[in-house]
Amino acid sequence: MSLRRIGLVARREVRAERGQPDGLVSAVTFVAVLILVESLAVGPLAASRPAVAGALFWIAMAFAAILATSRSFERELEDDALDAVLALPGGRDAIYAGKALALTALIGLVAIVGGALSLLLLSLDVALPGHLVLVTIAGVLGLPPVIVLFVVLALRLRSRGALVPILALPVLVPQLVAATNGTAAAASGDAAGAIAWAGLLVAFALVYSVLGLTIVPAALE
Amino acid sequence: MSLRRIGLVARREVRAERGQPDGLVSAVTFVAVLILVESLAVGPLAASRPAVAGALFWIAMAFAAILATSRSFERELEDDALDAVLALPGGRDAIYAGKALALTALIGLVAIVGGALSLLLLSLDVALPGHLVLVTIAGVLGLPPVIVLFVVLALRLRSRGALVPILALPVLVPQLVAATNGTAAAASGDAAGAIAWAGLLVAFALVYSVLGLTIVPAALE
Amino acid sequence: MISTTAKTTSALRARPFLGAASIVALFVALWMALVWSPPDAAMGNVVRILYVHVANAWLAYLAFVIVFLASVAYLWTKRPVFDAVAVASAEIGVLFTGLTLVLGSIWARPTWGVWWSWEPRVVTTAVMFAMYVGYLLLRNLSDDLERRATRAAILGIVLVVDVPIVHLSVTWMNALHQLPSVLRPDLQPTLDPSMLASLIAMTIAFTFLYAYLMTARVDIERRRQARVIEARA
Amino acid sequence: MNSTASLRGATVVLGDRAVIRDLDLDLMPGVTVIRGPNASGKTTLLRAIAGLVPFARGERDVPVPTLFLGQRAQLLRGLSARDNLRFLAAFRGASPDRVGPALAAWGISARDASRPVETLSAGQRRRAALARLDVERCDLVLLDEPFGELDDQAATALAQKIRILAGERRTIVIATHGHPELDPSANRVVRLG
Amino acid sequence: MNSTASLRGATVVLGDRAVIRDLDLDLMPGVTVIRGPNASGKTTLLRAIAGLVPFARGERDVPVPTLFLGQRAQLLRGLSARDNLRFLAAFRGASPDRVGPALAAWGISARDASRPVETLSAGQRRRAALARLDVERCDLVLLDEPFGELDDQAATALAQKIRILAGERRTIVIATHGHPELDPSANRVVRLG
Ligand code: HEM
Ligand SMILES: Nc1ncnc2c1ncn2[C@@H]1O[C@H](COP(=O)(O)OP(=O)(O)OP(=O)(O)O)[C@@H](O)[C@H]1O
Ligand SMILES: Nc1ncnc2c1ncn2[C@@H]1O[C@H](COP(=O)(O)OP(=O)(O)OP(=O)(O)O)[C@@H](O)[C@H]1O
Ligand SMILES: [Mg+2]
Ligand SMILES: [Mg+2]
Repeated sequence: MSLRRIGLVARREVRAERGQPDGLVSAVTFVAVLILVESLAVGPLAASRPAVAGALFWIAMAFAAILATSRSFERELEDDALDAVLALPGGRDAIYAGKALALTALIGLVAIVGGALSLLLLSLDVALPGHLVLVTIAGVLGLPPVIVLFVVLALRLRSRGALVPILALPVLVPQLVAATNGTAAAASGDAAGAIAWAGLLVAFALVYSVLGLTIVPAALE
Repeated sequence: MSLRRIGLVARREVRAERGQPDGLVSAVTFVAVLILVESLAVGPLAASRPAVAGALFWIAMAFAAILATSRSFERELEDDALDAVLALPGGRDAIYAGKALALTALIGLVAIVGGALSLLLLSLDVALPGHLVLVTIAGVLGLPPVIVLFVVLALRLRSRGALVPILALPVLVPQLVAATNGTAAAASGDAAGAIAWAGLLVAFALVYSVLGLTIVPAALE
Repeated sequence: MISTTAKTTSALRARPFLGAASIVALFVALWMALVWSPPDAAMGNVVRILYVHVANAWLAYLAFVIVFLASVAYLWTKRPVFDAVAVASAEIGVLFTGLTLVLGSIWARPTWGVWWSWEPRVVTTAVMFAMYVGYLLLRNLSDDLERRATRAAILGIVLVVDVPIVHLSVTWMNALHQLPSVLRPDLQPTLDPSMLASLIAMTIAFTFLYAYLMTARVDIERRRQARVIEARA
Repeated sequence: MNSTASLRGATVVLGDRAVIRDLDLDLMPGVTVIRGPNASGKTTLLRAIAGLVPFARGERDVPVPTLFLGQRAQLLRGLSARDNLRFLAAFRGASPDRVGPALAAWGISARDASRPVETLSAGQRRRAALARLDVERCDLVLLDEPFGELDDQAATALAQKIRILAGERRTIVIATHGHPELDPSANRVVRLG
Repeated sequence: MNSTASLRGATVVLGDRAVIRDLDLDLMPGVTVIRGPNASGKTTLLRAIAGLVPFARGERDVPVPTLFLGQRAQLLRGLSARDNLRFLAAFRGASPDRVGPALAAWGISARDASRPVETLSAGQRRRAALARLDVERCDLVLLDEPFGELDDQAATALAQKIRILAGERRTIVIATHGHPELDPSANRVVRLG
């Protein structure tokens, strides 16, 4: 495992995204639209309860991350671009971490914009903004390790478009619940709760990262 | 416009899905998982209010439809398969209606299973089951014309994975709201309301179908 | 590297005995559950569902832990027999998780007054069910022996994280569901002795049933693998 | 002799450059070979004749049934080669019964013909695409590097097929590198770039 | 002479059939040509040597830096040819400064080199892939139908490049149809199927 190589994969990813600068813009817009539509459908009153707002926000984030990761790997399959990386010495090991890193950066940005938008649209009051940031960072860290793992598992399979959410969403349930509760805790001023939930999220992120780094190279083809 | 050709495109679509019989299974599982996770995150109490349950159900349906359609067109781009159809006499005209037809069949099935599951999981009481069926049919009819239209418009554009939901969801808001209200009306025994909403949905379906049939052939490349 | 014969035959020989053992054990356990043990003070005879319910849930755990172990063994050794064990156990696990959900819902009707409740253990069980349906889907979607086995093994390892979550979910959030009364963290059961005995008997009987089903299903899978291996030779 | 199809002042712009500019082209029965170095616009020209790229200026007049076989095989994955070809035939109103024999004639066994196309080798996919020549039997045939990925035996079969089509007075347009043997018998060689 | 790389008893199964069965292969410096009809397993063999397909049985021993150029160009879309090649070079520890001159030498103008690869023509993409030969400079080079889509000039350049690499005692494995001129100078011709 070489950090330099992981960095190179992440940079390539970001650059492919930037060559199409709309990638980020559309991810942000996507989350915004999703939050809007969800709030509208659920009803603004229900949606502005911190727990519901948090849940909607995190579901939107999970979806955005799944879409972005799937897109990134579909792009690799076109013209067998992935083969070039896998055939490089150390390529197989670097790709999981590199993609996860790039995805973390992407959805981190999306979280900032989407989060600000949620707060604004739903005029939520946040008792502990610092803790909210902490929970958000922890929640963002938790998504990529799981999602990249499942996208790799479903790679080249038929119906993978549906398979990835089927596999990833149930596994993400504990994290989504933790992130939602953490968000609600931070909003309502429960400092200890927010920190506990953030800690749990970081623990999840670590467990899945280790799992992914260990077993993903075997699945890559 | 030849009905036979539209039927052929729809059959090809279904067959490509069926070569993978799990395509349908995974669509159904996807909706089930989505409903489960959404209800869980929003909180079961909030989720079992008919309006909220209906909203979540219809959002899940819209997403499933978007994913299925995007997948279907991505498959067409691989190895330029779409070119073969577009180069056929009448191919450009048949593809919109054929895809929309196949999609309607698919999400119709998904709606049956997903709907039954929602009713069960959220232990909803439905005052007017017949009207609920009517609203559901109308709602299902309304999604494909819009979604296929936007997937075609975003075809070959970079970032299309995020672009389609961005374009389609806002346009679908009226339909999602109508479907949600119709569902709630049928659940609470408001027969006139349910029929009115169903009518509105059918009107939407017609308008977008005509629009799609007229402008899609020009947009296809 | 691909040896098909040795282990399969020993399992084949054990199968009739496992079959007989599970039938006998089931009869004994049913008698204990339905006749010998007393009705519950609060629930009356409805309590008797408990024995099957808990044994069901136990099998779900057991099956998925076995999937996990077989998956690790497969990635380690790449021997197809472990893949066969993993599918077999996953299918049985999905079956019994499904039964837990259905029977639990039927039981919930008289005891909680609803078919379905959004209660942590019930929901986490449903989520676990969805996960392993996903596992079976992934298997069905890939048709190449080695690739499928590798991917499924990875998934089998990742998903096991949910088993402790299901079991401990009741202690995290207080809820309708009973706190663990048998497999308690402090290992002090809080149950009437005759009920506890019936429970243990049923659990043992179900475990025999699991072993029997496993030998049968693993055998089918081994044949299937052998056919594929032969077809390519 | 009347032309089968023609372009008048055709200009095709891709991105920010005119790949084809003010091209007049009359296609006659027999073989037309399009030659030119890489990136000279051969693929773009064939797609223009097939009506697959919009024109910035100019007219396209293609009144006859046209079969365009592109640089890629144009087969939908998830579907077998047989189902792909049957669909295309049925859509055109050609008999789908010709598909089986045509695939067999191009060396795709019945077993391979019923597997999803993504599990075929590159050459097999190309052969399956070429089998459309026998099924759809159009008057205007556009072939973009049809010899790519073919082994010698299939390449010989294709060369012969082209001769047969030319003998039937069909109009065949071929964009290709190499294969200089095509030029003497062609009734026109168009050079691009 | 010692072999650069070798397979022992290699068996590769795709779907339900053994595409390569119990193959022993020693690759020596110089050119090895792999020949065989379509679907005979040439691509699969090269991917097996490159370590891209799992073996059902057998061993693979490839101790030297390897460059695998596949039947497709392996360039990531969204990225320019230049960025693609710079990434691959940097990953290997080769100097990314070689990328510009290499692309120019293979006939990709600076302007085309900085456009997203999906807007290049098929032959341009192939040329960009071949430019990796000049950038990554590996001891073992695997080429899968490298002449596909190339015009005559590029094909000549490639043939010459192969001669140069062979002169440097590198090991070159080429799967191809046609191009019989390769065989006499090859130190081995492997026939499949
Ligand atoms: C793997 C998951 C599950 C486990 C391990 C489990 C375990 C148990 C145990 C040990 C009890 C008896 C508690 C006692 O009396 O001391 C119990 C009771 C019960 N369970 Fe479950 N259960 C599971 C899933 C479910 C599900 C999915 C449902 C419903 C859909 C359900 C419904 C019930 C009901 C209705 C009772 C009786 C509760 C009462 O006495 O108030 N269980 N369960
Ligand atoms: N994913 C797959 N599943 C099943 N079979 C496959 C798969 N990929 C390739 N095959 C089969 O493996 C065989 C060898 O394919 P391969 O691509 O190696 O042939 P090739 O010699 O390179 O052919 P070509 O000259 O057409 O490129 C073919 O019969 C093909 O159908
Ligand atoms: N989508 C696009 N956007 C911008 N330019 C494009 C696009 N598609 C093709 N081009 C450019 O158009 C020119 C002609 O491409 P075309 O594919 O027609 O060439 P060709 O003669 O078929 O080449 P080859 O022999 O390599 O197949 C090339 O310079 C290419 O870069
Ligand atoms: Mg071309
Ligand atoms: Mg090949």
